[in-house]
Amino acid sequence: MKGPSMGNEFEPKILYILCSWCGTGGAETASAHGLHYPENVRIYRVNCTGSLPAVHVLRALIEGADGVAVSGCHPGDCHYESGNYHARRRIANLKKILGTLGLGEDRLWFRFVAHGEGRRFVDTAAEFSDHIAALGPNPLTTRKDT
Amino acid sequence: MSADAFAPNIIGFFCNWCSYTAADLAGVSRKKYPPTVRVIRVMCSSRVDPHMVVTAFVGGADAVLVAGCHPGDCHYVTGNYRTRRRFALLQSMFESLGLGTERIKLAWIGASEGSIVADVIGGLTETVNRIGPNPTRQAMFL
Amino acid sequence: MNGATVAAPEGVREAITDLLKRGLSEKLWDAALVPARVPAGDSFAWLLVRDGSVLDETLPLPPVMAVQGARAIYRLARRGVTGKVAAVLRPCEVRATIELAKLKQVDLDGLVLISVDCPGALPLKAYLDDPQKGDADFEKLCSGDDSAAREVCKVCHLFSRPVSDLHFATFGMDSGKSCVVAGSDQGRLLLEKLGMAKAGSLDKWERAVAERQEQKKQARTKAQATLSQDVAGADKLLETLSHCINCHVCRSVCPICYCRQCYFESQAILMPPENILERARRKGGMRLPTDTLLFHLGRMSHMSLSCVSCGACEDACPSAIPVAQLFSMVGDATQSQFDYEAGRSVTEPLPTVTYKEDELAGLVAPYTETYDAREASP
Amino acid sequence: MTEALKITKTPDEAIRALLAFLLESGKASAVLSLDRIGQDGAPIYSLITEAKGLESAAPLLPMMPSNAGKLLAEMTELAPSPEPIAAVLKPCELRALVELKKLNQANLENLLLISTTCGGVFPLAIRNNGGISEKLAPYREALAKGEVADGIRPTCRACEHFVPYNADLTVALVGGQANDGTCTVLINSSRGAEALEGFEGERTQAKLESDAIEALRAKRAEEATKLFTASDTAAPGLDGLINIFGRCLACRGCSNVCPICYCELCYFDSVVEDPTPSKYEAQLRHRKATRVPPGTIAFHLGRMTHMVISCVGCGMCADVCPVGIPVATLFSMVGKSADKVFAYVPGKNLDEDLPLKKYEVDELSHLGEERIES
Repeated sequence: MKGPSMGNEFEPKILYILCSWCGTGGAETASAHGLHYPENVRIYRVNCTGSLPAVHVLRALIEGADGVAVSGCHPGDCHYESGNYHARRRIANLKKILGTLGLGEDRLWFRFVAHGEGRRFVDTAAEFSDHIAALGPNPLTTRKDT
Repeated sequence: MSADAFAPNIIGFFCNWCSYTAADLAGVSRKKYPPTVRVIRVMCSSRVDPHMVVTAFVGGADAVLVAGCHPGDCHYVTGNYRTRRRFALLQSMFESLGLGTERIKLAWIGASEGSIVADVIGGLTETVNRIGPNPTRQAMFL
Repeated sequence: MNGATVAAPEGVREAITDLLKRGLSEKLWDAALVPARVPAGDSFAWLLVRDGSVLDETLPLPPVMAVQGARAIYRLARRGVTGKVAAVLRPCEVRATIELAKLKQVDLDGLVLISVDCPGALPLKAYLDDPQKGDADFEKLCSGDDSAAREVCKVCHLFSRPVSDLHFATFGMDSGKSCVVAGSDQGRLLLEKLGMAKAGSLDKWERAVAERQEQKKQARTKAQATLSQDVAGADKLLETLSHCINCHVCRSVCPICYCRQCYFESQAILMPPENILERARRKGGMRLPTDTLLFHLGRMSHMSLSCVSCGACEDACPSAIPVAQLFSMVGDATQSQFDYEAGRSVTEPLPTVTYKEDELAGLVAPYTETYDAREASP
Repeated sequence: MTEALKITKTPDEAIRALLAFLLESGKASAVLSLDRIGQDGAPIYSLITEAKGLESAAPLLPMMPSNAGKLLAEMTELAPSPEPIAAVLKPCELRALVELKKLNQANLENLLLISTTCGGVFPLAIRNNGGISEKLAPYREALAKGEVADGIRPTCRACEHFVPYNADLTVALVGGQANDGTCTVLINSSRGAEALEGFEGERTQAKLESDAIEALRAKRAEEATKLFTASDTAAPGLDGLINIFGRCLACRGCSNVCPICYCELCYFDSVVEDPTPSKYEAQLRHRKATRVPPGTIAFHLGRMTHMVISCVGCGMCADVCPVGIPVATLFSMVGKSADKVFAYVPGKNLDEDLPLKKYEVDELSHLGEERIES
């Protein structure tokens, strides 16, 4: 399989944060259908995107991730009713902080993926990986003075 | 007593086994001593962290008394030796800070020494009467 | 708009003190929380005053903001107060108090919030160095020359009329006069009880405030654009934070950072040596203490939605980092996306506790149905 | 006389070369050293894992952005370091580390401790207005002559423990050898000897004590007397304390940077000490007014009872204080006299228990026995 790194020395490190109901379900569906996602994408499962602490995203972006994507249930589908709405606000907040400080709000993505959407999950992983590859390395990950 | 007459307010930390028992005894044997002390019973004098003495002092107590068993008699064998070291630290601190050491006192009072309770409280009350109220009692910027 | 005109021949501070005294003697409140010069004369501290005679030694609207008023109220009224307490605050202190109330850290019952038009405050360190000069500088500040003011004060557009119970209007008023404006039912009731409910025109004040607000807003936009050029981007941001020594004083003086124990001082970020060595090895080295940038960004993610741009953090920073300007810029950005303004209203919910089902459409990365990595790559 | 290594490089270069040698030879997996970061060259401690990372390092810079003893303790608090780490610390930082070890807050295994005879450090404030570079030449000159350098922290001026205890290697900075382009490193332990094996330099015997050190010790003692008897902080009494701490913001900066204050949550910030309405009522019973937040003096004196016995006088607290309270002067003054009571020197002897952890049956017999005749 061609990865985003083909013909390009830079292979981004991607953290893909998935909620344990829909996002992870999407990944499971993908695997049941034999779909592949890029190997540079690492999955991090949380119970609900609403329970994802902002600090975890920040730490990933400082310590090594070139990009962080977050996927939870579609609006209205949250297992905990409103976790994804809160997550959306929290991610919006984080993106705003990163953007205001010029740390690249594009390095953080938020997209809903449902349990059955294996194709969408795989596409998102690949698309985000390509997107980050085009952005280039995250300068924070190599800085000693963070 | 007129409203502005000064009544010393002493906080006493008494260990359960010796000093508190002695205070009981003093009462039972009708020893007379001034009603200036508020007793806080602690299981051992070494339960008294130095900052408790500081808190009482800064909170406006005219004197703070720590009373425990005589050296060698501690119910927990070594507690009062530790109290002694802590108190030495407190004394040294109060001295260095110019707060004087008259308002803090350590006393060994055995379970049978009801009369010493009266002596110690009487003596401390006299000291406080002599040096006057603790200025922390009214200070606003603490 | 109307308000009660009070004579303030010696300045608004005296008018406030008089009001506090009247309130105490007429049992409208049982105590007052008001700044007073400390015995050494070099700074100010909050006093909870029970005895009216002490009020002569207090100074509402001091030249510096030593302890942020909301922080004082947090320590006073977290579990409520006995009776009623009237607190004299700067507008940013009122706004922070409102945020703390929404964060359930201050019980507003029993508090009477009194505010005053704020000309700004001086940098704390400059004042400590020379209180006399500081007092003179503050006089200048009051007469409109804000060159000596703190950077965040220079661009503060929320200097007047917070959601307090009573507000002393001074800007644009004839000298020797001030106006007390009620901002709540409690305030209106108090003015009635004080026999101060009679009407006086506030047109001049409103015009002056609107004009100043416009100026400050422009200055704010400009200052933030300049700041952004100086600090945005990994290089510049880390350069800005390079002198940070992780003392966390910025957080401990912040009125919004109410946590008894900060996440960034907890077990959660305490790592075993293997972890630290591994992280250092990955980058060839690591500054210590660890997680300096994470602390600042993380703190932003925790409190910037409630940041009132009071500048307490910058005043306290031992390394002269423009923390307040940084946080205020980020706070403006994060708050505006939710159309929120910290401290604007007690009833408006915090952005983090509410949501709309249909919002932030632009945030969610649009799904390109046809996207396929294998096809996209050459 | 002690085993020593004489290196024909300036101390700064020699130590950087040594650290590089340790990293390259694998004798150390990482090095803790002062670093200059950013364009501004901010002095900040770094854990460096690659020899090329040492280019910006300034291991001997007379600055203390954090107490390195605290840094090492935070790093090894959960477990000893699995790999060897070399650290360059000032003597008081090393003493802090030893105190923290005694308080079970640090693990010293696998640490190679390199220290220096210390001329003191400059206050953090100097980096905010200008720089350190122009101060370095006069500083080194004073050091060579055994004089008290200008502009260093007040507690450094009064520090008599500038010859390190418990160091594996000691770099001689005070005295004539400091400015002649050579560097003498004294070897105090077998770990130190192993570390130096294979490193360029001439093996000799050297004596650390010199006239310059004697002279400095005498001058520092003089300065200590001066500092601790200065009218504004010596025996201040209650009024004096209120004057000193009146401007305190209760920011806890002093305890946050204090190496000895290791508690994750300070007692004075704990729920026990929360001010409640009834506590305010108690305060106001005898007072016309009371301060908010309450407990300024109680916090400082309370903190003193908790840590002053281990105070190493590093001066971090005063440096970080946003309102310029001479916390360090006061605390090291009190600490010094408290330590005298127990004949204790914080951080000097690893095997000696903390004074409040032990006791003698026959001591302090004057306490508890005296009676006031009534």
